[in-house]
Amino acid sequence: MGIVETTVHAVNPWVALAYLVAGICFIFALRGLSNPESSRKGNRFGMAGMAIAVVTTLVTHEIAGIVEILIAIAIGGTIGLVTARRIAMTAMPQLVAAFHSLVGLAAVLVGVAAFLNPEAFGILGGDGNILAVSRIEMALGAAIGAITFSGSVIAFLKLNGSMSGAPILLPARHVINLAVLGGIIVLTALFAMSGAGGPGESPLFWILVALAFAIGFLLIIPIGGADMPVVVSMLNSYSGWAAAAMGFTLHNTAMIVTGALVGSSGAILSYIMCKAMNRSFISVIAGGFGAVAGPEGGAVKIDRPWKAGSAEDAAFLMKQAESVIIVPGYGMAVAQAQHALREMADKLKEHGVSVKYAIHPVAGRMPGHMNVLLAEANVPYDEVFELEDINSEFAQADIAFVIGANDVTNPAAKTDKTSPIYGMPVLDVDKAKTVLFLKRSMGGAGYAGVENELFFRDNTMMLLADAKKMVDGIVKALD
Amino acid sequence: MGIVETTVHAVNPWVALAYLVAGICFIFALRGLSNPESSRKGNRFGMAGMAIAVVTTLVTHEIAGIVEILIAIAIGGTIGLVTARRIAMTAMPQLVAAFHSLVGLAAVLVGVAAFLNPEAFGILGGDGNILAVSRIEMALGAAIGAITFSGSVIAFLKLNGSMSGAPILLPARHVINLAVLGGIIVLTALFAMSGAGGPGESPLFWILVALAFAIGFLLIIPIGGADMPVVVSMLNSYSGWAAAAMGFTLHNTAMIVTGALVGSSGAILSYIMCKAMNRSFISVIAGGFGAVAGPEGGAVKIDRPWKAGSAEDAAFLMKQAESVIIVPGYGMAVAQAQHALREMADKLKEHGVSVKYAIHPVAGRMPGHMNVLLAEANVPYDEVFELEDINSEFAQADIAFVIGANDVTNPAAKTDKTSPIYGMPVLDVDKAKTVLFLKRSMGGAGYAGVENELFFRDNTMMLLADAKKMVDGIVKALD
Amino acid sequence: MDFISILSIFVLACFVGYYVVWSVTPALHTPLMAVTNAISSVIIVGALIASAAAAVPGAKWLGLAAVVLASINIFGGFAVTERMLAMYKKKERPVKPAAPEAGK
Amino acid sequence: MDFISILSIFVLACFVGYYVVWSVTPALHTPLMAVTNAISSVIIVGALIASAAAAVPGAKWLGLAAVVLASINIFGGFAVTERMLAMYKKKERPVKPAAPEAGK
Ligand SMILES: NC(=O)c1ccc[n+]([C@@H]2O[C@H](COP(=O)([O-])OP(=O)(O)OC[C@H]3O[C@@H](n4cnc5c(N)ncnc54)[C@H](OP(=O)(O)O)[C@@H]3O)[C@@H](O)[C@H]2O)c1
Ligand SMILES: NC(=O)c1ccc[n+]([C@@H]2O[C@H](COP(=O)([O-])OP(=O)(O)OC[C@H]3O[C@@H](n4cnc5c(N)ncnc54)[C@H](OP(=O)(O)O)[C@@H]3O)[C@@H](O)[C@H]2O)c1
Repeated sequence: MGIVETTVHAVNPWVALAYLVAGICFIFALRGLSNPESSRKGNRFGMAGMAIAVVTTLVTHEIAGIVEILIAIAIGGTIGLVTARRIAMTAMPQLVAAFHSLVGLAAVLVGVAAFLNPEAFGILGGDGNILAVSRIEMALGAAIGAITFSGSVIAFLKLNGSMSGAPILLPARHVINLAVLGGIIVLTALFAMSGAGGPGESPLFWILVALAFAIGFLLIIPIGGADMPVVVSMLNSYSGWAAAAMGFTLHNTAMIVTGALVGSSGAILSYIMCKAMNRSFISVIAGGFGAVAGPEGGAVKIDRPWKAGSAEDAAFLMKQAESVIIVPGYGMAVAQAQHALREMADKLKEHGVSVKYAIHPVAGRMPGHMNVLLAEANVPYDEVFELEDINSEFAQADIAFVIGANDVTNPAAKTDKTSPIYGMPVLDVDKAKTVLFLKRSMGGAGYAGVENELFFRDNTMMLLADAKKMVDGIVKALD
Repeated sequence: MGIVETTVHAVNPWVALAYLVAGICFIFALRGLSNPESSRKGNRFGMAGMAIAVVTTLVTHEIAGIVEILIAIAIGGTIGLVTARRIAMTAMPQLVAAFHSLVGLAAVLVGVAAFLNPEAFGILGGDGNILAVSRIEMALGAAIGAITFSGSVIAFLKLNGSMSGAPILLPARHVINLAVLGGIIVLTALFAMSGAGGPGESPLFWILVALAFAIGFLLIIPIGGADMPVVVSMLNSYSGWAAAAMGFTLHNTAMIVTGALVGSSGAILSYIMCKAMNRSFISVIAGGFGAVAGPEGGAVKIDRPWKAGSAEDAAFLMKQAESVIIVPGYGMAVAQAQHALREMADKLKEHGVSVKYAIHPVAGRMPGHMNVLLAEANVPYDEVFELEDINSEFAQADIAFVIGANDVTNPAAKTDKTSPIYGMPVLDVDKAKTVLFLKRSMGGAGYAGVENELFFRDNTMMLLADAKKMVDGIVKALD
Repeated sequence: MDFISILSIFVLACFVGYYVVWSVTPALHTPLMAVTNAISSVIIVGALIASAAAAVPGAKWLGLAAVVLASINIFGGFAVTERMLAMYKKKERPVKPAAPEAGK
Repeated sequence: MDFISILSIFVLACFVGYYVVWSVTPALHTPLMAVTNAISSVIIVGALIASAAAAVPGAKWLGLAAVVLASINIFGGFAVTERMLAMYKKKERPVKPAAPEAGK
């Protein structure tokens, strides 16, 4: 029956057509994101594609218990919808990592299910053994899924603050990692070639999956919290390729197309982030970044002079200004200050001040993080500019208002060759006439743990407080 | 054997892989053109792809006479290489149209050959008749090829000046065209369903091809010369889809991918041109544009005052200027003035004048026409700007030097709602402090046959002469 | 579908993925991550196949568990994307609540 | 290859074509026309098949004629593209023949 079913797959053109249509819907889903206006239509396409894929699968397979399946979908759907509705926008990075671990786990479960019941998947050879090529695809799929799962769990914990963002460096970790990776590859090969190829027969498969879970943890714990977004993207990419591998097994166009899309998306986002941080992908994966400088970096500098200001000072300065450029960063997300910020901007506009927002590609903790938060606070997206579009305007700006950003404004990236962030493109905040720098303490450095020269400049005024409280104060003072 | 051969196609994965690789090479060929630096590498990819496709075809088919084939390739190759080497860059539009007609004719010949010897193409059904679906594909391929051929021949003649560019309007042409088109569709259907489906059997096929040749002529002769590039692109697109159709018949990935690439390319270029002319595609195809205004448009205005200048005047003015923007158009191509122009620019730069080139998307007679000519004259491509990148600079420029351009500078497109070119984006030449307008006569209008208000403005100086002679004069005066 | 067809589809899909993702505006990179999360749950197809077959109960229950997980992702991913995208707005030009310069 | 595989390949190739052509810089639109001309001559595959088979002489000669035409296009198209592309040059910054302002 296994063989027969694959043949059915290949022969019925309508089923193949439906999966193709689903794949095309997914393409349109991503295509819509080229523009905020078309994006919602794109998302609908994505939903339609998923519906087509699910319905097609259900109607073309004999189903033993449709009720159980519907219950399963209902349970999952409810959890998903409730989470999606309740989650704070500032918690997006964690949410993506968490969702991610679920995809990984689902992939593992599907791989294991295929291993136990290969007949249903049409991958049973004539001799009662699972086809060798399918064994490879299955093993790879399950292993990638397991790595995605355990890696994403760690990423979630670090991003959520449930676990210290500092890298945990095991001795000889590179050796251990390479050994485990090698082990997985060898096991996959052995599994593919082993005589014991019947359903659920070979213990190799189980060892393989267990090792993959382990390597997921081992690979990710040495990576610092600031590099987590790169890791999440990378895992995203992997899960895409895993889906594609399964698509090869099932001859399913929707899965292949999705796999290629998700795989590319993750890879490209990782690339964009690495480029914006001026780091190599390898150095991110090797881990250990942000390990040392953090704690000691802050304590030393307090003996240098710096100017402090109050909310009233800030309000006074900005009211006088002609143009203000707001530079938000991770601190704004932590303090949930985006709504207050938007109020402040409105007040400034009433005073005739021109207000713009400048977003660094890696401000915050995930690509586009600041844009989402500003959008949540109803900031029109045409007031929000990318680094390359606005960087030349700082020289003409009266005030750069830095709220919870740090690394992405650090002039050391341009001048100090010894700095770990040297070469990273930064916002030219220092060229503005006056810099208002909002953070909680002189001590805390940014995620990269690097000292920021900007604090001690003549034209910088430090506003030390929680971002939300400070901005609320400014709004009051502007009245 | 026919059936067997298709099966062989489907089964041998290496052959399919080779064609896939060829297709990917073609993708890279076009991808290279995103940047002048990568473009030559792209072209090599294209050659490699073609070599792979040809060699794969030769080694996987039993060949009766390889010598004849090699001779055929040698003859064609020689003609092609010699033409490519000898042709003047200014004759590119004609050359493309001419090459185009050859593809069309080749498609017709292949279609006819498949009709006569379907066995070789593996499209013979078990009953000794050509498969119905293949008959449709064959008929469509041959018909599109024939339209491409005759259409391109007319386009060639019009672009080459061997035939008047004025549209030739038959009475009731829309009725005739629709009737002929309908006839082709009906014939295709009849041919597909007819009992007489053996090789070379049905006379319907021949009638079909003859009609297609006819409609190619009929469709294109009413279209004015200025619209020819749109038509050439459109035919290009069609020939792509024809190649794709043949790819479906032969299960050939290379042909399918190429068809999609060429089809998209033609369609997108047509779209870009129509948009740059602010015309609808339908109105281009309906024909008749540029019919009336041309001859009479010129004669009326000579009684209005205008300023004339000599080469010396122009040289004097430009030497004093800080910035000159050169606006080339079709007249530069006619006069082959690009080399002299580059010399002039060099001289001006020696005098410390900043020189830039502004290219309208439909300047000249094909997309990118001016860019090629300037490149030929060794103008660095980073001095050459597209309309949207430079249009705002005219307001600051001292001199706009319009050489053989007309329609693309006509301010009527911005102001005069009754003008046929109203709404077409134009270069804001009129905002420059002084306009030097180089053409041969006050009478001759541009291709759209529309009067240009610019001639009579206070800040315009007309330089009436052949472009090459005038520019040579300016160069001499600059010494 | 033979292997080469699938490979061709995969290769071309990679090209499409490359272009389509690069064309996403950076402002929408967070929704991009959320929506790729949702669509990568197309793996639910495999989960459904596993849970549809009754022959091996172990596989069936694993399949159902995978269906639950994938559904969380699908519904959660699309819903959270929808929620985010709904927030992106252009400047409302016609009805300005308070004209600049005109305030207190 | 079944029809749906081919259709899938075709559809995805159309997406690729769309993106790849839009990414061509306008300055290279003329070479684009020339090179699409050249690659559309991949129809030579059909011409070769026709001229390879000796069974029907008429078809064979037509095939050979098509091979000639397609070859003109292939060689002519690639060569003319190569010739055009060779002309596109950047400003040569290091070796300037005469510095601006320094002339007579
Ligand atoms: N976005 C991405 O995709 C991505 C990806 C990978 C890595 N990263 C990394 O993440 C970092 C992002 O840079 P960033 O400039 O956005 O942030 P940052 O460098 O991490 O700095 C955050 C700043 O916010 C302040 N802060 C924290 N909580 C605050 C609160 N409640 N109120 C006010 N201020 C608060 C911090 O100082 P106090 O503690 O003194 O308040 C600190 O100065 C970069 O190092 C980047 O490389 C980002
Ligand atoms: N590029 C494309 O892809 C494309 C596509 C479709 C349509 N078109 C159409 O083609 C036209 C292109 O506009 P254009 O501004 O480049 O050209 P144009 O409007 O056709 O004007 C050409 C100008 O050059 C002058 N000229 C001709 N030969 C000359 C010579 N030997 N020396 C000096 N001057 C000479 C003509 O005036 P005299 O006769 O008085 O010298 C005329 O003023 C537009 O109407 C456009 O819509 C272009």
